[in-house]
Amino acid sequence: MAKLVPLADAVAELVHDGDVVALEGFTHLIPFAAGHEIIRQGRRELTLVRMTPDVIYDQLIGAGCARRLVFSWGGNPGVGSLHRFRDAVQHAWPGPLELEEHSHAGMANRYVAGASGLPFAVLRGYTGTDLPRHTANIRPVNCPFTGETLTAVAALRPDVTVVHAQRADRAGNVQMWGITGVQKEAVLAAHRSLVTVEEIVAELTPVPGQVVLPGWAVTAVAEVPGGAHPSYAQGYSVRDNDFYRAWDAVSRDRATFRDWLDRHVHRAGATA
Amino acid sequence: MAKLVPLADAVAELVHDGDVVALEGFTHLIPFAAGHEIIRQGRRELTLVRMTPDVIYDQLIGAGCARRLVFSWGGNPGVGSLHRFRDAVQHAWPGPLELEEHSHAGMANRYVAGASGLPFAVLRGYTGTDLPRHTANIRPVNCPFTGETLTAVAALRPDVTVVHAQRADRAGNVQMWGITGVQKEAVLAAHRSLVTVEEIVAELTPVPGQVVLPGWAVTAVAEVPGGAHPSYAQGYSVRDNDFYRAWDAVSRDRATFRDWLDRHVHRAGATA
Amino acid sequence: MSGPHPPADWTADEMMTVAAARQLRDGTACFVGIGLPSTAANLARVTHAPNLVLVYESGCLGAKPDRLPLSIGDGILADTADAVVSVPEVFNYWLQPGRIDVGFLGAAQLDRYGNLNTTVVGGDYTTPAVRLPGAGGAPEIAASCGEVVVIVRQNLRTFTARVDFVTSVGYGAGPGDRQRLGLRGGGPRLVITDLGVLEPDPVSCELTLTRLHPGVTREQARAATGWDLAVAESLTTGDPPTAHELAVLRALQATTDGSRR
Amino acid sequence: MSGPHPPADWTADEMMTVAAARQLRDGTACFVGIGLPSTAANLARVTHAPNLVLVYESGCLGAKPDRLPLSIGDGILADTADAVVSVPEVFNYWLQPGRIDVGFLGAAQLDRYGNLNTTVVGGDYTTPAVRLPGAGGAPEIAASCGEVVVIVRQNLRTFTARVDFVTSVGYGAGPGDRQRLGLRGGGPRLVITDLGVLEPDPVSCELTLTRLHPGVTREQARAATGWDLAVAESLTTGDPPTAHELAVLRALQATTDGSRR
Repeated sequence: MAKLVPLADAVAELVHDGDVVALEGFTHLIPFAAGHEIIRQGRRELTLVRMTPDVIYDQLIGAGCARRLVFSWGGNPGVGSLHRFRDAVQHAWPGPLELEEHSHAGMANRYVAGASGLPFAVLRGYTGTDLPRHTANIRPVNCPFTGETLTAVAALRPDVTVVHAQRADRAGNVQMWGITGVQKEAVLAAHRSLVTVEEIVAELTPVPGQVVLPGWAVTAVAEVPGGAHPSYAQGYSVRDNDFYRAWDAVSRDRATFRDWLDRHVHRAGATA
Repeated sequence: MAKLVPLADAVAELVHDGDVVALEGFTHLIPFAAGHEIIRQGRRELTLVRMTPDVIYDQLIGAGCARRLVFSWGGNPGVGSLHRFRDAVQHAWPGPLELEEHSHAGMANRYVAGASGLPFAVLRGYTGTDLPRHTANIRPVNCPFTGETLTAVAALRPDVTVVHAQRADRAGNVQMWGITGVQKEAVLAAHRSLVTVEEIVAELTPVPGQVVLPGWAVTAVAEVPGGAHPSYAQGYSVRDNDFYRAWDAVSRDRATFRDWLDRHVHRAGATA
Repeated sequence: MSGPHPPADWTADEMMTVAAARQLRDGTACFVGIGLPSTAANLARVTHAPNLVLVYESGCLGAKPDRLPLSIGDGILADTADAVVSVPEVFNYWLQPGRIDVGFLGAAQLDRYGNLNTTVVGGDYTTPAVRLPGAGGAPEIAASCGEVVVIVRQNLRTFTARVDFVTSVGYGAGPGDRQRLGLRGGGPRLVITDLGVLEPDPVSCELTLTRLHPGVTREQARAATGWDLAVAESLTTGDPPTAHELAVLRALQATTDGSRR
Repeated sequence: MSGPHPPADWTADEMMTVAAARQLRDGTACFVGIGLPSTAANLARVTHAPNLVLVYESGCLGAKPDRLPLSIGDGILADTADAVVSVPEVFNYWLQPGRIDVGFLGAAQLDRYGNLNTTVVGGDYTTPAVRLPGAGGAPEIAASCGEVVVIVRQNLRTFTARVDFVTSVGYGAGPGDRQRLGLRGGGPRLVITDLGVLEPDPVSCELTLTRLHPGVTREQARAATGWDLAVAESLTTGDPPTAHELAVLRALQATTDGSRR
């Protein structure tokens, strides 16, 4: 049974310095508020994991929370590059950022293996690319029936996965819908999980396209209305496209970024 | 784009003597009408595949359509044994029935591998049981990262998969909901597929818990109202539990069974 | 049949079902087979374990039926579940990683190490005397759940020295076998029959009679066992079904019988 | 920039987008990256290919947006899709088995065999001059789709003799390489740029200039290519955008710009 707790308490209890942390989401339902709380609480040396690290990862990296990034596509969706991510990789600012890089198919299957309690997953992927040279987590595997060589990827098991969803009930059953990406797998692959939700309701009315995570498979739920802003929560809010475009300018310059962080994250409360 | 065709035409075109045929369903949405049409058209030497062969498989086996059965649990759900299945295995009536036997987890993953275009799937399963001794489709596989030994199962790729669903639209997009079992995987694993539906509608209104198969991933759709009877179609019909109980007596005796088959399948039209 | 002669107001099957239900702890997740396990699990949920999470292999997680489901794919399971997932998902994401606390299984045969057979009896595999339904979810339920509870009627057909086919592994050939096989779940913790309750010896892993149902003697239990049955020194006699347990069980069964019409 | 000087009534990017859209056949399934591929695919769907099936890696199968999606996870994709599936499913059940006819990709660098780089440019891998977004879905799209269409602006930065990193394989080092690697899809069929269209030579697999956009010369194309560009003997000049194509494209972009507010 998931605990219902305030966001600050959940982050304090579940996210530790040095942890492997996945804040998942595929453009939709990005857990921005939880990411900001991680920044506010000054977590350090995190291994950040995500298929599509975007603006919240740019912020976490720029704020100095991360030592390592495991990912498959890092960008500002619909806008362009992540300047804090690039600055960290190209100029080690505010510190060096180690990368482990995959394809989407590989990352998705690494979560699937983690969620399935298996040490690896098999796919047709990476073959002929330069990606396998740079990580030990991609290896060939032979089919025991046909002898064919396929690709194995190592299971991904975050210490903690954080996602945002539309709703939960008081037992911590979580309901999300729309584009739900790899969130179920990321939660089930993790040792601990935190779900921020738009609202906690008495009963979860079924919705087409819903994914429901039973409360007994989730560690903690925090009610954070608007917790996905500037991304969106289908049925609750629309994407703040202006924010994503404005981020390009804010994030290009270190001082402008620090000022933004100071004003919009550090000085804001846990509901920002 | 799936073709919309009458059931008899679809079976004539898609199901051939000697084919590997999966009529899938997990108690719910069992494609009985399609099975009856296969019997009526006198198909022979089929390899029948199904996780849970039940009464329709008892009928297909008793009618002499099958040479081989690939399965994980064969019974009359909620009632007991399948007497035609037992008679075929124990007394080779009406002919010998070769068995290939798995666990549910193994069968489900064999379909997953088939649907995924992979030659095998990996699971924690079968270990220590007598099941692997009797088929070449279960073998050990080592994790290329940890060295751990796991179990591999060979992909299952039926020549044709048949399922029943609630609805389709005119483009052959198929919508089903409730317990949808392994139907999506069974359809995607197959070279050809036939979906019988309760009704064809102008537009598929979204329903909670729905699984939608796009029309371009389905070969043919046939409108067969009540095509799952005596099983049920959630939202359309309830299970005819009396039929399942009555089947126990009907199927115990070869003559009684043949008489039933004659009256209820052979002499009935394609909509029975 | 060598079963006990029950007092007039409850049957041996009712006693067995009640004893099984009592073993399910509130708040745990239980992977439930249809038949006796499903009846006992639903009885537990309606009596002492309202937060028992029932997981059915048809993909229904957290089903809360108000009558007994007639099959593993009964629509009432989907209607009342917290989530309905695909069959591959229920095995891969929910059972395999060890998320389920208790696996609740029946069997046609069982041996002294709790190995189960639901495949074939007599003859050989290709020409058996009796062809049973087969494995279903049992091999992986037995392998991966935190612990396994078996519910089975006790007689010389079911309690055999050697199962004709190992469909699901209990303790294999004895201590250390589960570890050697790499099975992650704990194995059979309890076997509940119409005569009493058996538990594995902590050292030898051999099933040992630890409790008798009211009115049953140890001699009856030994006579119904196809091997030299070990009996615990601390053998006790369990409590009979309470009036409440019986009333709830019978009401569940009555609504089910009603829904069959 | 070495781009062409377009006639006043359409831009080189518009020509490129229109040329790309024209290559998508009605009724096929197309795996669409965001940006130029998405614009071209939606233009095709609204003009000559109403039954073009757009598949987005966010899990949207058969999306039919009435404006251009602002990202791969735009809600309009889910709202208008025939089915929304999980990200593992879109890669494992839909892309990997070869169900998608056309993969539509962009790139930061491309070489004469159509190998693509979207990872790093300059320096070495750990200390690159420019860190790009990375692979995303591209390696497996390039491997598994029936064929690949690449849309990329042509200049000396993008058209390089050797890509700094092979993110997605085209024809590898030449003929037979895809087969040797076990890649099941057909590889790049077309590269569409702001200058013209390139196709692989059927024997050498080398990208060959087969068509120029109106107003572009072969010398401009060769000057914008970082290797000695092969030019087809049958080099043709494509048709300019029609008034209808331009009107639809601009309307799509206008509604998109409107929805950004």
